[in-house]
Amino acid sequence: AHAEDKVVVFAAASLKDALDAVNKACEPEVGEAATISYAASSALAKQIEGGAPADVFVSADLDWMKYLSDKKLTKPDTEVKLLGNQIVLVAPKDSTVETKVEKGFDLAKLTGDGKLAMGDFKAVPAGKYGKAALESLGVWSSVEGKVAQAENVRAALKLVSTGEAALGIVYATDAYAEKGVKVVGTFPEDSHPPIIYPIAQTADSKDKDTAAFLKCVESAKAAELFKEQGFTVLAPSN
Amino acid sequence: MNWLLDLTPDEWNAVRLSIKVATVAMIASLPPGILLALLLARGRFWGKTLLNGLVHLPLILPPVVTGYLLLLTFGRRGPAGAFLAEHFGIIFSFRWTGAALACGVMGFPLMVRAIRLSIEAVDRRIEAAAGTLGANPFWVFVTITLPLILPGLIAGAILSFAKAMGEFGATITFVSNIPNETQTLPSAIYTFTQVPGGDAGALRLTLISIVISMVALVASEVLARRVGHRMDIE
Amino acid sequence: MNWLLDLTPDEWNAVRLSIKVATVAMIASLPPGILLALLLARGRFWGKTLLNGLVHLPLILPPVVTGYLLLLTFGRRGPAGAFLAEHFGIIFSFRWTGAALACGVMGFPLMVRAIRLSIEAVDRRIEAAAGTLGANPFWVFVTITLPLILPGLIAGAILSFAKAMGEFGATITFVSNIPNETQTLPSAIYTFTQVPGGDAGALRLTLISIVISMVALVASEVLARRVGHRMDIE
Amino acid sequence: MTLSVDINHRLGDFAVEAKFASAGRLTALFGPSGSGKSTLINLIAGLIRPDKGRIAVDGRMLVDTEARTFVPLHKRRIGMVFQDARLFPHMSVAGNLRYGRWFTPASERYAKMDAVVDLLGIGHLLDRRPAKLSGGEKQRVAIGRALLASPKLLLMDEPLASLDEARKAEILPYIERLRDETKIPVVYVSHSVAEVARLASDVVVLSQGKVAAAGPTESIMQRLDLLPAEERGEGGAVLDTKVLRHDEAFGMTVLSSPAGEIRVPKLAMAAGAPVRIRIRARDVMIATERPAGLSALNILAGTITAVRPGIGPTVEIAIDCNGAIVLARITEQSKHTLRLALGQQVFAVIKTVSFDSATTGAGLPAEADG
Amino acid sequence: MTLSVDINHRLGDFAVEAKFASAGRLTALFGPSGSGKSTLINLIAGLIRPDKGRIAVDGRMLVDTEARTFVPLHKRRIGMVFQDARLFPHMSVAGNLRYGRWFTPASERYAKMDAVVDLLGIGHLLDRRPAKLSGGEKQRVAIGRALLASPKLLLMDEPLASLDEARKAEILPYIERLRDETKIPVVYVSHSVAEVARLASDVVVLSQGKVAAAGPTESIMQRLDLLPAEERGEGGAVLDTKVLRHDEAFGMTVLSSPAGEIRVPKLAMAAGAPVRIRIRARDVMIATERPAGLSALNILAGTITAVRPGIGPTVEIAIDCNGAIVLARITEQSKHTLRLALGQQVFAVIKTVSFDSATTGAGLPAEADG
Ligand SMILES: Nc1ncnc2c1ncn2[C@@H]1O[C@H](COP(=O)(O)OP(=O)(O)OP(=O)(O)O)[C@@H](O)[C@H]1O
Ligand SMILES: Nc1ncnc2c1ncn2[C@@H]1O[C@H](COP(=O)(O)OP(=O)(O)OP(=O)(O)O)[C@@H](O)[C@H]1O
Ligand SMILES: [Mg+2]
Ligand SMILES: [Mg+2]
Repeated sequence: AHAEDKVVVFAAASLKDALDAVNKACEPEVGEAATISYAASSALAKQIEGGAPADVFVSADLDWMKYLSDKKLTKPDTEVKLLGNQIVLVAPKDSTVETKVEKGFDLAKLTGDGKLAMGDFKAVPAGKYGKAALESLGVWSSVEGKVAQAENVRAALKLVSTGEAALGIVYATDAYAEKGVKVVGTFPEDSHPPIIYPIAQTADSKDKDTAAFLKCVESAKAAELFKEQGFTVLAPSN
Repeated sequence: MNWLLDLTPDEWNAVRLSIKVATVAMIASLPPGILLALLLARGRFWGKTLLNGLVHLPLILPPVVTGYLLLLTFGRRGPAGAFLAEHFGIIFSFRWTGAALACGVMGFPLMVRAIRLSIEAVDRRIEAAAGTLGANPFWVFVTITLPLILPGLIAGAILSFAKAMGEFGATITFVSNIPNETQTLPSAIYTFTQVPGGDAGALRLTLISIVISMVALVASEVLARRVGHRMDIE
Repeated sequence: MNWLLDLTPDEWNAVRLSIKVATVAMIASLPPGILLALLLARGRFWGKTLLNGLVHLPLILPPVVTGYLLLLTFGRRGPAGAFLAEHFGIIFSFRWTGAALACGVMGFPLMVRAIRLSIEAVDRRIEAAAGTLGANPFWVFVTITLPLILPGLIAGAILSFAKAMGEFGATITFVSNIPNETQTLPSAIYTFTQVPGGDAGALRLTLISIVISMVALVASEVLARRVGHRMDIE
Repeated sequence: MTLSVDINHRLGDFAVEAKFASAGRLTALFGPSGSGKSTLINLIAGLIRPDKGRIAVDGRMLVDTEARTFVPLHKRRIGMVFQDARLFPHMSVAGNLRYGRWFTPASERYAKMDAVVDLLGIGHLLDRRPAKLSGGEKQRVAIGRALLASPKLLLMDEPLASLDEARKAEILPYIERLRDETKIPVVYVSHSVAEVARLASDVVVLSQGKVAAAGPTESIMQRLDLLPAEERGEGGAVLDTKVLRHDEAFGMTVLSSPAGEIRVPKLAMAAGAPVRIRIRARDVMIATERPAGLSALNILAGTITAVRPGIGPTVEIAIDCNGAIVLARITEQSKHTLRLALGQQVFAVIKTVSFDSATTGAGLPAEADG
Repeated sequence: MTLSVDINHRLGDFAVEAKFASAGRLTALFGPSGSGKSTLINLIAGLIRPDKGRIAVDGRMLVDTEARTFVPLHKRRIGMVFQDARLFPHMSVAGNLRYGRWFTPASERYAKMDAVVDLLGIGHLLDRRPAKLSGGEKQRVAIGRALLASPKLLLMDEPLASLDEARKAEILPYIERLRDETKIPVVYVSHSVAEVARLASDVVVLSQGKVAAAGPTESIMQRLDLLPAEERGEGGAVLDTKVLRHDEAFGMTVLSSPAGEIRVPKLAMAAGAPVRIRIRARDVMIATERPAGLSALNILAGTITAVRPGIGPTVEIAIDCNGAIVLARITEQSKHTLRLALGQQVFAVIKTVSFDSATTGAGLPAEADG
């Protein structure tokens, strides 16, 4: 079957496992499983701008969703804040680091000669959240020089799990499943802007199954599956 | 071996698609690759430096940038994309053809260089000898130059193929990562690396990718050796 | 022109660093590149196919995978990384040296191919003639083979340099993106492309990257032409 | 053929400035190493574009820098044998030989594959690649390749230099037949007087890029001073004769010439066929009285018409034997002893065996001469 | 030098099976195109590893497949002139010439740059790249390059084939001097009888990869049947003579030989110097009575010791002139007319001018002969 026949979803890569499970579960309701293209939110947004045949966009942050809605490329009434996440401080499994993540905690000392791995704090959502959190906790300036920015949050996690970096800031969803790291602490919810994965139908979307797909993704059944992967569900279940 | 080949249908499709994309990219690049290599090796014209730079561009630019430029140019709304779609019905955007275009473009500098080096090594006195026997420049090229540069052609083709098997940045940026349509092996591998516990899957696909490329590589070596044997320089 | 050069200090550092990394990667790859090209072109030994495959690996693998493999091998806790750090004090992780290593590795197959093609084009009878005059194989290589393959060497070097100017995936995965230390131009460009509205910044850095590579390209062409002129095949 | 050349071309320090016309069938370019023979032949072939000048073959203007005419290489229908064989390394010998045929209209193909292969003795090499041939074999294949293109003008750059005498002796008659039967004009580079004298109707002597002399072979060969010192032994009179009869008993052929009958080893030619013979000046002795009891069979009576100093201790004596000029090269001492003088009646003595394949060739049929 | 070869080597369909020993200073490899001359010289050089056999030079075992000895190419200290010049395209002519010096210990360098450059006439080419040389110039540079490596064994594969006679005549004496003065053993491939007869102390005749004959030049040259039909004219007796005196008045040199005095054009050699002359059989006439009034100056008396049929209508007659054998090639008809028979007293008549640079060379000093 050609991709055109199906609902086409452009989703941030970090959602793969969760969204794949939801997609499968939703097949009866929608009629046919959606085709999901996972890539960086930035790439997906630009592709939609370039005329991609996507019906649904799931971004890893609000910025890229806003980028499209500003250009009237999404249907504003369909935009929903779908999922939430947390960021955590991780260390290699064999690390002896222990701390509580709170205002003014001595992150610099904990990092020592090593590096603090996190997503690119200008570009990668997890990096942006991490930086904001460290700033609000008042420790940013002390560790800024020790930050190793990764291409994406998965790469940051790899740096920690291989012992390359002493510490890292990643999503809770990533940390739980990675055996090579241990979670040292969770950043307080209020230390950073809320971590939100918004979803919306694109302006060009014509596929009649799209509504059904959106409805299912926002359903309670889907919520269970998302929660299994460690996400918090923001959309009101219907 | 079993675990290696125990793939999901989508993964099988990625394998098939990668081979198709790499093969098409390689074959479609050959004619323009030969032409440009010839121009760069032999031509003397204004703007040659520029052309040379242009050919190398995909090497110099980060793949993501190349991908964006392709999107801007050959996308549905891009000038070339709109033109081709309207007049020839050729659509690249979010089709496997687009993946092939991206891979072809990324491998192009490698192919052109290999062919160009071979052309520059051809003894032009042999070509002149063919000319005295009545062959016009076109026939000289077909009957003398082309066979003599075959090893370089093969090297260029295999470089382009191998590059296509590994190309990811430009492809995913240009045509996204749509299963069964534009999800090549590298995109699939990328997707795996983006989820917790995806390493095993990524490794498996990586190994498959290596096996395919190795088969192509060995075939190219055998071919090149046979061609070379056939002609040990006089 | 002014807007083009109106860079932040970090960006200037990225420019400087990219040039350094690309230059070091190119120069450091040359000796092993020549050696491997020689082995592949002339050697007859068990495992040649394997070696050939290994050399092509960085081309075949998605750059991110290459980056991971480098991380696993040359990282602080990787076997090679630990060994080198302990015995020679060479540390790659999070250093510009690591970026150079990544770039060198990514450009290696291109360099080896170019050199190998040139070696295969050398008339071995000329080398034999040098042998009759008393030159042992080492001197034959230095005085005959090396000068004859100079155009290929130059091509290989420039390919490696250009690749290093555009390499991003393996570098950022291996040594991440640390301003002033491992943030090369492609990393900086990547950052821009990931931010809404970052296009202008990305474009500016891309243009700078292109300009640098073009200068290198033109220089290599001039050099190759001069070398070539000096020796029009007999 | 008429070949007319008037050309200026510069190669680094070296300049070719050649102007000559040749109406002969086979024009030899003759001169020492580095005198510009290959350059000139490359200019005629169209491999080099001259700085200035004109080249015309049989009235067809191949190059004219003033009129901006330049017939490209592949349209000249030339067969060129290069000094270095330049075989196609990726084709078998057979492939090399067949190459030119593709580009020759079927109706104009006069060269026969089998005949050429037999002639050149390369039948056993047809499947071989050029890299596996010996030096002489390569050159033979190169000759075959040029011939099989059925060219309208054959350019040969020292084609026989790397061949042994036996092989040369087999190929020379073929080139003669080509010259005479197919009427293909030939330009032939050589540094061998023997070859030139035997084959050429016209000779152009080059020296440092300039034409030192040009003209019919007979007259050039008689001017021993034009020949390089070491080759003067090969110079001498060139006589065009006819087969008178064969002497089967002794295996001889008797030729008729204005100078009288000349006996040579038997030729495979019918009575009446034209034969060109070269009488090397160094092979001619002079006797003041008709010798007796001597093994030399050819004794021609004549009058001394010229005595010129030769190189070293020799003199060159021209003897007019009933209109045909025979040159003799003898020592000063002999001249002195025999008291030779202009106008004296003498006998030119020539051994029959001095006529060999290097000096006896198929003659040019009369109507083509000059 | 002693060169001993006993080798088996296969190249596709072609097999070299050569076994010979030569104790001469200059060993010529002689044979038609494709007979295996280049292959054999490549085997001696070490460019090819033989399938089976041994090669030793002056007692030094270069290859012995049984003992698994193989002296590598660059340790053999050979100077090789290839049939194709094989110059280094990336070096100037000067660079090519100097190349071998780097690898020669200073104490063993006997070849002088200036002398060699002058000899070969390549002084004006020193800055040029090989691509800009003419065919003959390339070959001259190749000869110079080999000489300037001051080799201990010189291997030359048809070095003079692409040179004109004048140039050959200049280079031949140098090779002779090399042979005689530096005592460098030389192996010389040629298909020219003239060169072989003049230069070689020993000749190995090859035919289809096998040794047809091997031995001292004098004996090989007298066996005209060994020479290719077309080269027999060049064959004949080789006499080792001495300079007796010079005849300044007529510019002649008188040589003393067992057969009597022989007059040749003046040689630049001191009285007493050894001179080797070749008397081409075709240049010798036979007279039954001492001729008078004839320009030929050399008349040697002798006895017919052999009459052999020659090719075509000729016979070869050996005349014993006081121990020295002179060969004559005359027609059957002359033999018949003069009624020549074994044991008959006759006169061999030879023109002085038939001794030219191709037949007269510096002789081998006596102690080296054989
Ligand atoms: N690689 C090869 N494979 C098969 N046959 C070969 C190879 N090289 C040479 N030959 C054959 O070996 C024979 C001897 O070659 P070689 O070059 O020794 O001849 P040559 O005596 O030097 O002849 P020329 O005077 O023509 O140079 C030739 O018949 C040639 O065809
Ligand atoms: N590209 C060039 N640049 C400068 N000089 C050149 C070039 N090519 C040839 N020459 C010179 O031109 C002269 C004539 O060369 P050419 O090849 O015509 O000689 P030739 O008569 O064929 O000699 P040979 O008998 O040695 O082949 C030579 O002195 C040569 O050095
Ligand atoms: Mg020439
Ligand atoms: Mg040979």
